[in-house]
Amino acid sequence: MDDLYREQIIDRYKNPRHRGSLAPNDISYQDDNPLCGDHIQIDLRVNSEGIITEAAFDGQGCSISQASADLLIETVIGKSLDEAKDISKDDILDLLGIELGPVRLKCALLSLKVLKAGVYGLGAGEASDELVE
Amino acid sequence: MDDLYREQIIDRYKNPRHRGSLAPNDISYQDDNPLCGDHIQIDLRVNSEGIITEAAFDGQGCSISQASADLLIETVIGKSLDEAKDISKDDILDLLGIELGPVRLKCALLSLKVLKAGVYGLGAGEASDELVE
Amino acid sequence: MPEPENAVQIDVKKIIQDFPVLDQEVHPGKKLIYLDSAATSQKPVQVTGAMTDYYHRANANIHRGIHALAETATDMYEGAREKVAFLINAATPSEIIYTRNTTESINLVASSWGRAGLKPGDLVILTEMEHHSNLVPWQMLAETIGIRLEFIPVSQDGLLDLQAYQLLLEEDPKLVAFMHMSNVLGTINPAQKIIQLAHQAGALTLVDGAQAVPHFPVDVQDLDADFYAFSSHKMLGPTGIGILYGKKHLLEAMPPYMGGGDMIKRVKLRSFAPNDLPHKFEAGTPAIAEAVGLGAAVDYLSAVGMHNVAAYEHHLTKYALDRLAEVPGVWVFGPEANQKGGVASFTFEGVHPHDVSQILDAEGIAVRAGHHCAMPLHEKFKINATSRASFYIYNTTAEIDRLIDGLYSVKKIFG
Amino acid sequence: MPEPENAVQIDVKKIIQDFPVLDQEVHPGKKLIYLDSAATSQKPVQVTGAMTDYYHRANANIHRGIHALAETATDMYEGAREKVAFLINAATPSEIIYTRNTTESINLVASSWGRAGLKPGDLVILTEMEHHSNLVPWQMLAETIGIRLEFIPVSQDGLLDLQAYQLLLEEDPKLVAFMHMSNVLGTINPAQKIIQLAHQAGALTLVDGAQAVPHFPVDVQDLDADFYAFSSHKMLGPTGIGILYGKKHLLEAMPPYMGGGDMIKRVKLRSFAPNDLPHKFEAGTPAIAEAVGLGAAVDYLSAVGMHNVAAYEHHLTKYALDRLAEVPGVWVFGPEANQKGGVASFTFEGVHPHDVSQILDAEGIAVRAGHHCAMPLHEKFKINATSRASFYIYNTTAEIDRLIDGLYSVKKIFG
Ligand SMILES: Cc1ncc(COP(=O)(O)O)c(C=O)c1O
Ligand SMILES: Cc1ncc(COP(=O)(O)O)c(C=O)c1O
Repeated sequence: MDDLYREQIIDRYKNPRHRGSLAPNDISYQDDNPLCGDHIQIDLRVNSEGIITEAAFDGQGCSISQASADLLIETVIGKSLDEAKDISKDDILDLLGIELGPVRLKCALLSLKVLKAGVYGLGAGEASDELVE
Repeated sequence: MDDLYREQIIDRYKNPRHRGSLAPNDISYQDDNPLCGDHIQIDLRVNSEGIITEAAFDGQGCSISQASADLLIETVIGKSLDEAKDISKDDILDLLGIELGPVRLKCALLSLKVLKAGVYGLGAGEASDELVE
Repeated sequence: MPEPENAVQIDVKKIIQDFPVLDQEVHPGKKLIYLDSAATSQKPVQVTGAMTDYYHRANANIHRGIHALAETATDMYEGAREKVAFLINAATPSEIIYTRNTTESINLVASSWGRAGLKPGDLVILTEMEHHSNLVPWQMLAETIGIRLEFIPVSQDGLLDLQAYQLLLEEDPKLVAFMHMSNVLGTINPAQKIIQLAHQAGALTLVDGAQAVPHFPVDVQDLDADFYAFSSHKMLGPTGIGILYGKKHLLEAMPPYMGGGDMIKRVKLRSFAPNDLPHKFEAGTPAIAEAVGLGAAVDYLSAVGMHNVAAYEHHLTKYALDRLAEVPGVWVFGPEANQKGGVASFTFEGVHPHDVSQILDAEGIAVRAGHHCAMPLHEKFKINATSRASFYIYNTTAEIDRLIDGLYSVKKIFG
Repeated sequence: MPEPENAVQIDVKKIIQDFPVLDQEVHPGKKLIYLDSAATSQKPVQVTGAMTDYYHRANANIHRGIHALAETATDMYEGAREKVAFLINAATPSEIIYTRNTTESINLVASSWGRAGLKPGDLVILTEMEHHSNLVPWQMLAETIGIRLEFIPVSQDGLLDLQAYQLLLEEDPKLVAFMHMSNVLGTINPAQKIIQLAHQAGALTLVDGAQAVPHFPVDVQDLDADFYAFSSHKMLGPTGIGILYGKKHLLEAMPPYMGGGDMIKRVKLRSFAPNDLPHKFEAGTPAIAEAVGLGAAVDYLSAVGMHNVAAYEHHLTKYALDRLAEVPGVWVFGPEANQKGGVASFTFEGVHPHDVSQILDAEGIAVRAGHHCAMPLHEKFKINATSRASFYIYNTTAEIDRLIDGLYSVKKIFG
């Protein structure tokens, strides 16, 4: 793991900018990664034009899962729901700026999976890995 | 396969000395090797002292199964039932005078299995490989 | 006169050099002629090398590891799955389940799909030419849940009776399970047609492709097969790994087969949630090195080209059938060369197949003798056993000439 | 001060040279330190060499072949079975069934013995520390035939509660299935005692020996185990093959597991007669090369001596536990060194095990992070995951020192 990027991740992990919850909210979704217990909840406020005006995440887990959630929230604020649907796996990897093996990839993509499941209006437990492939 | 012994086996196979059946008889048993269809039946006449006075085999199959049956019958005539029980796998291999792989070994030992099952008075289908181990 | 070997696009001399096992004398002065590839194929150094390299460089348990070796091992294991998917044109790699062999692939379907989906009296159609591995699992199911089995008859020349098949299809079958190519007769069955008719009758299909995938191009989507089973060890790959292809929606609907690590998402003391495909069906530490070796075998076959493999074997088979026809007392089973793959099973008048095999072995020629795991087929033809010569890309017409010479010496000895 | 490595009868330096995989840098300048042998062990050249040699010299399908290669292959395959039988002191090699892995061994018993012998409501006793492979097969049976599961509790220090066990035994259990050694806690359970009590209560026993056979002497007759399962890949052998030991009379009474070639004596279209042991449970072409490799692994372990393996690992474990205790924030699960094998699972305050593993990996140190296929045990301890370092005969105390250094750098980064 490159030290430079590791610093960014550790920093986001220790000092998240967007940790918290929103109540009331327009969209809220949560899921976890059973393999390691990573857990992410994302709350969104969306205006009448479908723009995400406010967003926050909460959860626990490894530095990759928490830092990528924090970075994702930062990106998504100000975007439309349609734009949020377009965020890809590669976008997340670009945000993190590191190469990841298959196990850590799941950590990194958990927040995106939660975001998309929320935006698509899926029910609890319906989020699937296919959302982020 | 050594040519010398092969000749003996082919000769016994083509010109068996003890092929046939005995009726009436005191002991008769038959079994087959499902893997290749070898079939052997052995008939014995036994006198009051438990000595095998006459013996014959019938059947079909490969040269090893038929030749070893013919050789076994030759050996067993004049022996007591107890002596017949003592005939071992190695005795058969000595009679044949060749080395055999695991598959052909089953061919070679089929007649001994039939003989022993008959001598021990087993029922049809009760002959097991353990008789000749 | 043999057709020249270079009539087909394959460099046999070069191929042979990749198979060290072929370069040996099995008896003093008797060079090995291996004509038993239908039982198991030989392996090129590319395959054994890939496995050794895996063990010497990357060996680790897969999927849950974060360290470098575990990630390399996982990539290699899943990479091989993609290669297999590409070879048979599966829609996605998650339709490729690793098993131990063809036999386990079929048992998996019988046990998981069968127990969940079949009711007493339900009909499964098989054929009279099936290998035991596509008979016994269904017999076991007939015993435990009372399904009904019917069989497509085989004609004297070794072909399936498709008229009888169509009559059977009227009895509302749930599954038609049949071999793509017979390991005894060599018959290449009209799989696409059989599947199409089955689907019209509302039945699913399972194809035993153990003798097909190694020897000619197979496209599961083109065939529209629902399940397709084959073995690595018959296609230049290692022992210990087989493949079950299944259509995704079918595999998804099926209950797990074995329980354990990796096939689960969550486990509590009294319950579990199964994992996604393909992992749902791969319980415990899988055959990792074997998957890597299988991947290398697929690479090897792809480099030769499956069309070239098929063409070359056809050339060998035609030559072998012509030459076997010369030997008095030899009777070859199955159809003629253009309906058949590289297998010639035969009887030799007055000589038991064991003796044929033994005498050929003394000449260094490896052929198989027995019922080749198709007892009912042999019974149908009223024989106990046959001798079988089978061919692959490392065989030559010169070797077939030696086989014929060997058969003449059998004749001399038993004549 | 570490005890000198030569306090035990084992030449580690020489052993390390047999494992080419260990001689690599996984990242520039970072030599591999492999502390993940509980997931899978590395393989010595003697094992990879035996398999390559098999493929390059003897490869053929077994049992039914008459030609020279088939006979050699059969001898090698069956010879390995004898070695395994000898290693665990089975009464006869036919009590040794080859499977794919521990998981399949347990599924075989659950499916064959379980479906035939268990009725709704019948009790199977497991433990809270079981690996998923000894939980899920029984859960599946609970679902399909309605057996009842109860669990021997695990104490805070990672030991089985034998008093609770004795109470459970009063409920007329049919089977007690438990692990010989825990892959998370390292706990070596009192197998002989557990079995003896089970037998007194009229229950059979199944032992998951995946972590036992590789690491210390196991004598199934001395234990009086009814079934005993383990995997080749954890004991220096190849992937793709596992072992089920079963008492002969039990195996003989069980119905077949999978149907197909080799597990039968005779097959007709609608019925079959199963083969004798061990073949009855080995359907289809088995993992032949893998059996050969397993045989070589048994030879290797026997040459080192299982008592020496155990003593050396004890030495490493003691050293590791002592040193881990020095690191602030590290908490090791399980009992102390004299009740435990070469496994140290730990948490690191404030740092997720994934991050621990990743940072160690950057230093070339391979440890595993996760639930190690024991989710219920982790739930019991109210954690999601642990980091696990596990040891084998090719590890050294110097490597453990590097692990400790690595943990200090984790502390620095996340501190
Ligand atoms: C205690 C225990 N049981 C069972 C298993 C499963 O072994 P395998 O994956 O080889 O089936 C393992 C290894 O992961 C284990 O450690
Ligand atoms: C047509 C056919 N089906 C199934 C099998 C069984 O394959 P395996 O033994 O690899 O399970 C074979 C090979 O023996 C075969 O030829």
